[in-house]
Amino acid sequence: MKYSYFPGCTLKTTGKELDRTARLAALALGFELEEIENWQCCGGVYPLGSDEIATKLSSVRALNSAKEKGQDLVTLCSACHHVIKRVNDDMKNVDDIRTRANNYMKLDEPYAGETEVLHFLEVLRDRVGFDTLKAKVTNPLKGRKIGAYYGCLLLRPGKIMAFDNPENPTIIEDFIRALGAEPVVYPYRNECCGGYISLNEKDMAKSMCRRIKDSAEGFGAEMLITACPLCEYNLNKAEGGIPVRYFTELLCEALGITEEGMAL
Amino acid sequence: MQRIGVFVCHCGSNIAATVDVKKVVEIVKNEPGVVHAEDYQYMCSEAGQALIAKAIAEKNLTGIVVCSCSPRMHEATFRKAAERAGLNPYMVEIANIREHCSWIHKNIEEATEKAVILARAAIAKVNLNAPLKAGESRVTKRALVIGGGIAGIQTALDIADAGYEVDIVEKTPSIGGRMSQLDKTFPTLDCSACILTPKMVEAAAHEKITIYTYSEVEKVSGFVGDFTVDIRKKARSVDMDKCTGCGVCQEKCPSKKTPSEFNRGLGNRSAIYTPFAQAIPNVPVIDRDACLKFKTGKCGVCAKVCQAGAIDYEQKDEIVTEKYGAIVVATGFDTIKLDNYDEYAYNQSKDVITSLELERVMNAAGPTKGHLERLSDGKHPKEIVFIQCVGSRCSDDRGKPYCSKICCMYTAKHAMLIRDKYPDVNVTVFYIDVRTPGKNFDEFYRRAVEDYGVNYIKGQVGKVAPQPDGSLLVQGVDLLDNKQILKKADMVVLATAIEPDPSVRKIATMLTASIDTNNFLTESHAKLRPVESPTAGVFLSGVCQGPKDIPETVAQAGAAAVKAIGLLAKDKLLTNPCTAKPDELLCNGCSACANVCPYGAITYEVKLINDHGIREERRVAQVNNALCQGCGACTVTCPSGAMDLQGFSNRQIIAEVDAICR
Amino acid sequence: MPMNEEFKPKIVAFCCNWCSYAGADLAGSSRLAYPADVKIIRVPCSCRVNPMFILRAFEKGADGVIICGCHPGDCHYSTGNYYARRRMAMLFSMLEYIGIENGRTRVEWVSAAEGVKFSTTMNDFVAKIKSLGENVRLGDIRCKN
Amino acid sequence: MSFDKTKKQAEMIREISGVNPYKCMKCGKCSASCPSFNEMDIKPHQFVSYVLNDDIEALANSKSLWKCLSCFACIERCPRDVKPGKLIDAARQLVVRERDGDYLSADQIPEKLDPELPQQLLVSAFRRYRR
Repeated sequence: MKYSYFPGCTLKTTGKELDRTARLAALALGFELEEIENWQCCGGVYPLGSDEIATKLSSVRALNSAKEKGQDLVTLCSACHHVIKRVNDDMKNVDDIRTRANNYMKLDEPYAGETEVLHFLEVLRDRVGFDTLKAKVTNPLKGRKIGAYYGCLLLRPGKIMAFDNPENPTIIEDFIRALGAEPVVYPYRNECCGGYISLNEKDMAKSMCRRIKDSAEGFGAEMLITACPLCEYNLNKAEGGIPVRYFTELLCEALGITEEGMAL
Repeated sequence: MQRIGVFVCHCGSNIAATVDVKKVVEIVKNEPGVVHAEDYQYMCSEAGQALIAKAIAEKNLTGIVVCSCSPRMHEATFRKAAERAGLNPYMVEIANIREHCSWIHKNIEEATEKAVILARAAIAKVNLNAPLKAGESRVTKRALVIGGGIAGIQTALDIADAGYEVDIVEKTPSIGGRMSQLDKTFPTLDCSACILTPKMVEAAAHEKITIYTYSEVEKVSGFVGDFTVDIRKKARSVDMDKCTGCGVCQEKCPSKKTPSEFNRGLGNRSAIYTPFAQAIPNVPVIDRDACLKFKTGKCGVCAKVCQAGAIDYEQKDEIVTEKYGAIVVATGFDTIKLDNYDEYAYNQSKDVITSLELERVMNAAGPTKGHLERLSDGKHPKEIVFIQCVGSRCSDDRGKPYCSKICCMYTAKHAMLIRDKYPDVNVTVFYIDVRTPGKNFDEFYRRAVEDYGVNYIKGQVGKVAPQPDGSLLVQGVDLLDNKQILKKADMVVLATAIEPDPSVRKIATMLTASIDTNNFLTESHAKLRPVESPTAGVFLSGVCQGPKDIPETVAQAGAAAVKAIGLLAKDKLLTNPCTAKPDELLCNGCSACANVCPYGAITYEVKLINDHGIREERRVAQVNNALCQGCGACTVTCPSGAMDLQGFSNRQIIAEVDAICR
Repeated sequence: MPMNEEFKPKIVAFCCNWCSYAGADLAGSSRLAYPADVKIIRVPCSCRVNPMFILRAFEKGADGVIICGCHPGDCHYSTGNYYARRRMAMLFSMLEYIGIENGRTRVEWVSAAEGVKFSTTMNDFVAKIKSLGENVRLGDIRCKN
Repeated sequence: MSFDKTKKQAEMIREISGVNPYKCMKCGKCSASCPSFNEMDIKPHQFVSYVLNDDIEALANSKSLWKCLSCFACIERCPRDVKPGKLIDAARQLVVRERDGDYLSADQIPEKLDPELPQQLLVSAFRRYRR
C-alpha cells in the first residue's frame, strides 16, 4: 500500500527523527510513504479568516497531487495535518473558497476535496489496525508507563478534524497498549503546550508545559509521547521531569527496528 | 351563481398597519360572485360576527370569505357564526392575510397586493363550494394514558374521578416515573416519595383505572373518539395474580450485578427485581438478559423459593387490544447523555455525577443509604461544585437549544440540603443566569445564598481535571470578578439538560401527533390550546410537551384530563365532511384508491350504473365517510380522475391556482 | 418585461394543513419575513397535490411551485408525504424534460414547529427562481396580456 | 480613529471571522477554558463586546491579540457557536493587514532562536505575528 506523504518543513530539519522513524515503521508494517514532489510548506497555522486564499494554496497543491495519484494523503506533524485537513474541508464544503482557490490554481480538473487526509496514527488505527500492529510487535514495551500528549491541533475543532473525541481521546492510548506498554491517562493531554508563543514568551510556554508534565507524572507516567515536533520542543524545554519522545520512535522500538536499522 | 360576501378584518393594527384594508375591500368588490364587501376592526368579535350575520340575511349571501388570521385560528369561529345565520358552515373560506401576509411583509403596497390575491383565491374557491354536512361518529368512553409518571397518574386519576375508565400503559415494571427517583422537592422540601406514593396507591386502587406496567403501546389506529390500540404486555415471567410481593426471590437471586436503572446505574439490582421498594404493582419482573436461567438454562432459584409458585419462565408477551375515545401522552423525560461533554470529566471520574444521580445519592433508599459520599472512595466530600446549564442553552449540536427550566431550582435545593445536613461542606455553584420564575422560587434561591451560605459564581466551567490525589480541579471563570478560578473539589455535580424520553418518537409517529425539532410534542396552539395535540383526540401531559417542574406538570395533567373528559362526555362527534367522493360514472374499479387509503375507508361494490343510457353492472369504489379522514391520497392516485375530495376539490384548487397566477 | 422593472416571480406554495401550513403560520407569528411573491394554497396533505395543479400553475404563468409537507414519518395521515415524494420526483423529471428547470420545482418538509425553516426555505426558493428568471416554457399565451 | 472607520473595522472583523457576536450569551466558557487567560488584558468573553461596541481601537491595541495561542479550546467548547478565537484572529489579521505593526520585526528574531527550535515554530509565529 502506498500513501502520498507530506512531511512538512520541520521533519526535514529539527524533526528528522520523526520522519525517519515513521518511514521505517511504515515499511515494517507493510506500507510506504511516498513523498509528494515539490511540496511546499503548509504555513504552520490554518488561516481562520474566511477571506484567506493564498495561504491555503500550498495545501491544495499537496492535496491535488495526492488526488492525481489516486492516493490518500498522510501527514505526521500535527500542524501540517491540521492545516491540510481543514483546507481540504474548505475545498469540500465552502463554495467560495473552492471556487477562488481553483481560479488561482488553474488545474486541468478542479479540486473539490476528493483526497482523504490521514494522520499516521489514523493509518495505524483504521488501515493497519491496532490488533495487527500488536501482532507485529516483536519487542513489547512491557511495564512501561507512557502518557499520550495530544495537544490541540490533532483534536480541535473536533467536527472537522474528526480524529477522536476532542475532550477524551483514546487513539494514542490504544496505540500505547498495542505496543505492549501501559497508557497513563491524565487530564491535560489535550491542553495547549503554548505552541508558537514560546518564540517570544518562553516562560508562558514553560509554565503550561510544566502543568502538563506534572499532571502526567502525578498519574505515574514515565514518559510522554507526541506526534508534534513543536509540542516535543516546548515540552522538553520545560526542563526536568519525564522525557518526551515521538510516538514513532517507540513504534520502531516495539517493532524491533534496531539502532543499526534506524541508522539507514 | 354564488352571492359572496367578503369581510376584511383589521385585527386591530395587526393587519391594518401593513395591509390597506379599505383598498382590499374596493378591489374585491369587483370579483365575480361578490355582492358585498366590508371591513371591520375585529371580525372575530361579537360585533364583527354580527356584521357577517346581518350581511348574510340582508344580501342573501350563499358564501362568504373572511380575510383575517389563519384558518387554524378562527375558521371554526366564522363557520359557527355563518351557521347561526343560516348558512352552511362549509360555505365559508378564510384568506389568511395576517400570518401569511401582514406579519411577514413591511411594504404596504406589496402586502396589500398580496392580500388582494389571497382574497381572490378564496373567492374563486367559494364560487365552487357546495354545502357539506358533517356525519357523526360514536365516542368510546375510555381513555388511554401513555406513561405512568406523576403526569400520567394525575391525568388518569382526574379522568377516573369523573367516572370514565382509564388505562395507564407504563413501560417500566412500576408506575412512579422520575418523581419516584427524587429525594426532596422544591420549593417546600417535601419528601418526594411521601407525596407521590399515596397517588400511586390511589391510582392502583381506583376501580376505574387499569394499570399495564412493563407494557408498551404497539399499534394505534382509528381516530378521535374511536381509537384502537394494541398494547404489548411484555412477559414478566412472574404471575401477577399469584405473586404476594414477599421479595424472597429478589433476595435469593444469584445474579445481582445488573446496574439498577432506578438508581441511575449507581447501584446494582438482581435479575428478578422490582425497581424500588414502593413499586406498584409490587410484583417483580425477570430481566431475561440478566437471568441465569434464561442465559444458561441453569438456576431456577427464584422458582424454588417462591412459596406462591408465581414464577413462570414460559410466560410470553401478550397483546391486548382495546378501544379508546381519547389518548393522553405523558411519556416524560430523561437526562441527556453526557458523551459530548467530556471536558467535565463525567466519563472519566466517578465523582462527577449528574443532578439526578445526586438525588439517588441523597435518598435514604439510594445506593449510599442517603449518606453524602464520593462514589469513588466512599469518602465524605468537603468541597462540592455544581455546574449549571450542562447541555442546555447550546446552539451548537452538542446540546439542546432550550433552557431545561428545572435545574436552577433543584440545584438551589441540593445546595441548601447539603449545607443544612453537612455544614462542614462548602458548596459552589457556577451559573450563567439563575432563573427562578415561580411562586416562592426566588425566595427559595435567596435562602440558599443568604441563610445557607452557598457560593454562587457567575460564569461557566471550562474543564474539570481529575488530579492524582483523587480530587477534581475545576477550572472556571468568575465573570463579575474577571478572574479565572481554579477550585479543588471532591465532587462535581452537573445540572444535565433534560430531553423528552426517547420512546416519544415512536409514539408520536403511531399517533400522527406532531413533534418539534427537540422531540417535544407540539401543542395545538402555544397559548390557547396548550394541552391538546393538533391531532384530534390526543392530549399532552407533562414534560413530553416541554420542560416543566412538578407543580406545572400536575396542573397540566389536570388540564389534559379535563380536555379528555370533555371529549368522553360526548356521545357522538361530528365528523369531518371533507371526505373523498367517487364519481361512479368515471370509476373503472381498478382498486388503486383502496390501495393507498391509510384508513381502509374505500371498498368496492358491484352496482347497476346508468352511463348515459347504457345500463350495466360495474364494480365501483365506495367511501365510508366515517372512516375517511380526507387526506386526498386516493384523488391523485385515481387513474380515471373519478375520485375527488369534498371541500378541496380539483376544481376548487385549480381555481385558487388560477387566481394566484392571474 | 421592461428592463427597469424588478422581476416579481409568481410562486405557488402548496402546504399541508398539519405541518407546513402551521409552520407558515409560525413563521408569520414569529415575524420571519419572506418575499410576498410566495402565495400559499392550503391542502389537507401533500398527497392531495395533483400533478395537474402544478402543470396548471406553470401554464398560467407561475415561475415556481413548491410543495411542503410533514417530515417523512410524521405525516398526519401516516403515509401521504411518501406518495407526494414519489409523485413529485416523477413529475419534476418530466417537467425538466420539457424544459421547466429543476430549480423551479421543489418538495420540502417543514414541520409545525419549523417557522424558521419555512421562512428560510421560501427566501431561498424565491432567490433561486429570481436567478432562473421568468418561466416561459409552458406559459399559455392566452393567459398573458 | 473616526467613527466611520471603527464601524467599518468592526464590520470587517465580523466578516473575516464569520462570527455573529450577537449569538453570545455571556456564559464565560471561553474564558474558563483559555490557557492564556491570565496573560490577557481583554479576556476572551469580552471580545464580543468590543466588536459589538465598535471599539476596535482598544481591541487592536490589546495584548490579548498576541497572547492567544490558537489552541481552539474556546472554539471547541463555546455552546453558542460564537467562537471567540476566530474573533481575536480576525482582529489580529486586521492589525497586521492595516498597519505595518508587525508584532515582531525580522531582526528581532535571531536572538530568540536556539538550535533545537523547530522550523514549524518560526513559520507559524511569522504567520501569526507578521503580515
